[in-house]
Amino acid sequence: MVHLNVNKVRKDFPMLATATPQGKSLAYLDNAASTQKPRAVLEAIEGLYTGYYSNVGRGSYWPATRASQAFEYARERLAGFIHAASAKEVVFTAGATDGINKVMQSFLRPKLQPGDNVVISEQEHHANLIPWQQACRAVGAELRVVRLLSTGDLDQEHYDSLLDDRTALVALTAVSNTLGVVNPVKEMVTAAHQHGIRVLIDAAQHVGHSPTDVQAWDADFVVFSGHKMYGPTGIGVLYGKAELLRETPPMAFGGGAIRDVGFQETLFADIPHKHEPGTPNLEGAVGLAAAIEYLQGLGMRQIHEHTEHLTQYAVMRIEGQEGASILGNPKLRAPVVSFTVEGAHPHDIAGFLAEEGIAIRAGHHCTQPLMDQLGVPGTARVSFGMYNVKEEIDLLMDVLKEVHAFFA
Amino acid sequence: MVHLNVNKVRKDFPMLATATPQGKSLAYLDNAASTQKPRAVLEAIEGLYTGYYSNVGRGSYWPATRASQAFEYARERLAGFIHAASAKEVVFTAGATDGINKVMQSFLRPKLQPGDNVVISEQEHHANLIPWQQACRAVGAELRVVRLLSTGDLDQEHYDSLLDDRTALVALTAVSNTLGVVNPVKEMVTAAHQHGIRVLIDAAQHVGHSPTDVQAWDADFVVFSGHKMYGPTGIGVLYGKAELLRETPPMAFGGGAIRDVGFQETLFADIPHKHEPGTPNLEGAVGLAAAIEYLQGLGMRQIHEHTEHLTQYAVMRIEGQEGASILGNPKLRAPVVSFTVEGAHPHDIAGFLAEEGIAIRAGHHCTQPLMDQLGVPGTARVSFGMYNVKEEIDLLMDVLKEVHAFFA
Amino acid sequence: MNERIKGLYKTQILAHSKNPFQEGELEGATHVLQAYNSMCGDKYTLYLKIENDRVEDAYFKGYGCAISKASSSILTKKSIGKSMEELDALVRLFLKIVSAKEEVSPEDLTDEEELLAFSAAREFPEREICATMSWKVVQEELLKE
Amino acid sequence: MNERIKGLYKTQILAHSKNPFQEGELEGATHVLQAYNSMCGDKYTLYLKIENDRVEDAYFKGYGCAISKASSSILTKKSIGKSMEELDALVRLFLKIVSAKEEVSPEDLTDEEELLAFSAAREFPEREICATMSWKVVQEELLKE
Ligand SMILES: Cc1ncc(COP(=O)(O)O)c(C=O)c1O
Ligand SMILES: Cc1ncc(COP(=O)(O)O)c(C=O)c1O
Repeated sequence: MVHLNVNKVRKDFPMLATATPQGKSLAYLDNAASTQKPRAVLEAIEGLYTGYYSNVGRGSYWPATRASQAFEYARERLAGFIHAASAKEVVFTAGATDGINKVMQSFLRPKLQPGDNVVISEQEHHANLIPWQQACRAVGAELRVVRLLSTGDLDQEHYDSLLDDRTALVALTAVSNTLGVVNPVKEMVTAAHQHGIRVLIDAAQHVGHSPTDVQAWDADFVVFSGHKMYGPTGIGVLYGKAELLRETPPMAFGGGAIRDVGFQETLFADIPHKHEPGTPNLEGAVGLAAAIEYLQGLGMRQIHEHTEHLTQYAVMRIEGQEGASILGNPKLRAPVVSFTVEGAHPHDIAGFLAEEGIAIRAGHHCTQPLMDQLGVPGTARVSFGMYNVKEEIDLLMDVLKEVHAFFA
Repeated sequence: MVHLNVNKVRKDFPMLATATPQGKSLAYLDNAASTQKPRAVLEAIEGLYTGYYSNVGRGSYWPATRASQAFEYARERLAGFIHAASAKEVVFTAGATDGINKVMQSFLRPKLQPGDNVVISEQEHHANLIPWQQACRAVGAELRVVRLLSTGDLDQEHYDSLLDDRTALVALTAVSNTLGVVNPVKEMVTAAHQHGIRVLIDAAQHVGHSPTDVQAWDADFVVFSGHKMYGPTGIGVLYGKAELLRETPPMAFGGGAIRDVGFQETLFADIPHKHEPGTPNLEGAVGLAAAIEYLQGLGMRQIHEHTEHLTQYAVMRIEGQEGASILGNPKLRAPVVSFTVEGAHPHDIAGFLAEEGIAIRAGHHCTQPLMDQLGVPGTARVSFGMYNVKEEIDLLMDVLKEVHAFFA
Repeated sequence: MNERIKGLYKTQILAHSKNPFQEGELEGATHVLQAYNSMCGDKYTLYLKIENDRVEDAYFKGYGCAISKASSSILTKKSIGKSMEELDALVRLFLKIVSAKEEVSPEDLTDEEELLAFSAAREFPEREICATMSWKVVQEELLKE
Repeated sequence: MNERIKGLYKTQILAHSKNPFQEGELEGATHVLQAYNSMCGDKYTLYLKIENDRVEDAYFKGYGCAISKASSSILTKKSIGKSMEELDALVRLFLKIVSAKEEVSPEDLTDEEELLAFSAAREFPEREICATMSWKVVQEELLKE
């Protein structure tokens, strides 16, 4: 396998050449929050607005025909990228949060009964927790939460014990955005399917980092966000099995998603359009397709391998730092490492690092209940993208050492 | 008042310099569907991704602080542009359709009772019709539809007769996207308020064309889309009076919109963040703010005046064309004109025009029930933006004349 | 006036669109299909009466441009009397005639004038859907059964 | 190591954050306020006992960085014994001391060391919110009543 040429990759990302107001060059280690964009994404957006922009799916003039083509081409690109059986299974959303809320509103809510339950895990991001929590509260259903083992891995026995014939849905993250745990998605989906339970996978932290195959997972719904996979903000995908998308009522209502409208009645269009009312985010779709082409050009396996090496190195270095401790020690780790430093509050750690141009995240990472469970108010978190290099980790460690000394 | 320098404006829009695959230069007359983008919007997006991109509202490092600033600055710009009392009243959405669906789900649905009614008009775009229709059907409420006069204006007496103490909401377009009718929003809001009824205004066709003052309207909710006001796709605004946004439950659930989360309970953040869970569309917000700055630099009154002149000229010319007839003759007209040509189906008209590089829309314009009401299967529609010129209308008329001759 | 686009609207097509064959509803239809072009909103209902594996009668009704109307007219007219196998062959032939991707020239595919009238659609790929919308729904919903 | 950022974490601040005054809950508080920084999740509860227009006692409890903790500590410590008017003046003064937009130098505003310790926040505008989050909630929810 050819390795990733990181120096070449770095040149494709204009943001990596920026410097902080203090003149430090940026070491961007907050990729779990959002990733930087390659120039190809910018060029695609510029190409759209200077070359063929128009509303999608309605006009029969050029450039409307060209714009519609670009939109459906993006959908096909996405379908290929996640190995969907058909482009019809790809619904564009505003992001992972939007996708989860839509499944909650249109798929879960109409069938959720008092006494039913929804199973999630202690790892869930607020986006994959609060919608289910609020649906359960509204209906009188139960939210069941799969426990963590001390490694951070999910307790599979506990998971199995939570599934029963009143389970309306399992909603599970593929990767913990806080601990970096990679969950055994396929096995967990299989377990749920044995009870006839549908499964939504939150792949926000997965799709940009490792090859993703929704059919191999056999997941029923999968959501993710463009901005975490080197694409634009404001766009995301809800994958759903065709039969499920067909039987689910429209996720919202409006133009372009219908076949026939009277004042008192509406006949809806076929999937995916039925779930995409209104003018779609063409800019987002075109930008995301460009990001995917860029990723595929480099190779997802190559990208995965590169960030995996960085992560192993970072874990080793942080473990070696006096006063520092890593949270979680999972079997499989995504490029995400959470840690604390004795005596120093995570926000102070991040503040010191920021002064040197090193961007990391501190706080609860939108996983407050997980923090409560781990008994920490927050963590410092580094997360890697395809453009990060070992030297950035060395720089991080130099400053962490000083932070420890300063606050100890 | 200084007039708009259209030739200068045209140079700011790269799309206007493009040519169709047949080598005709583009005459873009489908601005009610979507508008082209000035270079300033592209530059703002490029500036973001090459200069200060990061996730919004979480990180305390540069560039996260800078990105968050840019997002809130965009919100303030929007608030100023529509004369909101406070930036807290501006909730970013994915577009007008998204905003309407959110108000339907979170504001209307929880309180809508069987026997209640929702009042809309015959002019409504599907986006401001189907959500209310489906909500009414689900609950057993009544959808009441304000009739048109033969001019296309709304029948105000009929409107008054529909309002009663079971009216849960009035949802009304400021401008008909099909007939170009400009509705007396302020008066209609006042009438509803006299019954204590809240009013949502669909301003999708208003905001980019005329000065908009939500406080002068005294509207309770106002929605619109960025892409129809020279801004990016995938972004829009839901304006709501602060007290209403506060009392409305969160429009969706996820990260960044909360103060405190446990597995079984959540305490939500203050407005507007409470209604904006998930990573926001920073690219969209920054691009839209740039569009607004551009519009304000030219002057909304100037823009309005320019398109008004074009519209008057177009109406005169189309009326003078044998076989052509304009639908509607409203008191006040936005830059939108629907017409038919004897013997020629609207799609054939559009096809002939497209061949000459003239982009117009044919069909039902996402107002199918209005078409049924008018007794036509569809119309041809021209709609003007600030960059259109009289010569484009002359070209249009030359081809229309030939179309008439060909199909007659 | 532009000759290229006029080529699309051959006399045949114009005539068919103004005075279509087989326009109307068909009582006793065994199959009722909906053809819909979401791009522009054109919409036809096709009525077919199929007995003993043969199209006994066919009508169409709906709303659309001259191309889509003429093509629905020809479709219903030509399908009458055909066995399902023959109809399948006809549909395949027509789709080839109008497809910009087809390499064989229309004239080498057929010499039926009413079908050849649509061959100019090859030069208007964005109108291919107008020419084929009714034919495709027959293929997808009737012939794949 | 970087001296600029060390300037922000003056000895006073570090000491306060490690051993804050007035940390804990206050039974019999007449006012309980929530200070929350949505940017980073820092969160404090402020407990004040106000009687006869005077702060009789004040405590804070919560979670946040050294700057926000030290500033909450100083806030509660300094507010004890103050009348509402005096508290108002104190809050205004503090907000000026840390504001990058204020033109008067911190030293010309006050000579209280515990307040001046925060003046370096002027050079870290992105941290101003850490220094002020508790003070602002007092201003907005208590003093504007
Ligand atoms: C009057 C009106 N309302 C609502 C919409 C829907 O806007 P969007 O498709 O951007 O959500 C449109 C435009 O399509 C419109 O013209
Ligand atoms: C695991 C996980 N799920 C969901 C989300 C929400 O994604 P977004 O904010 O793009 O909607 C995130 C990121 O914030 C995440 O890390």
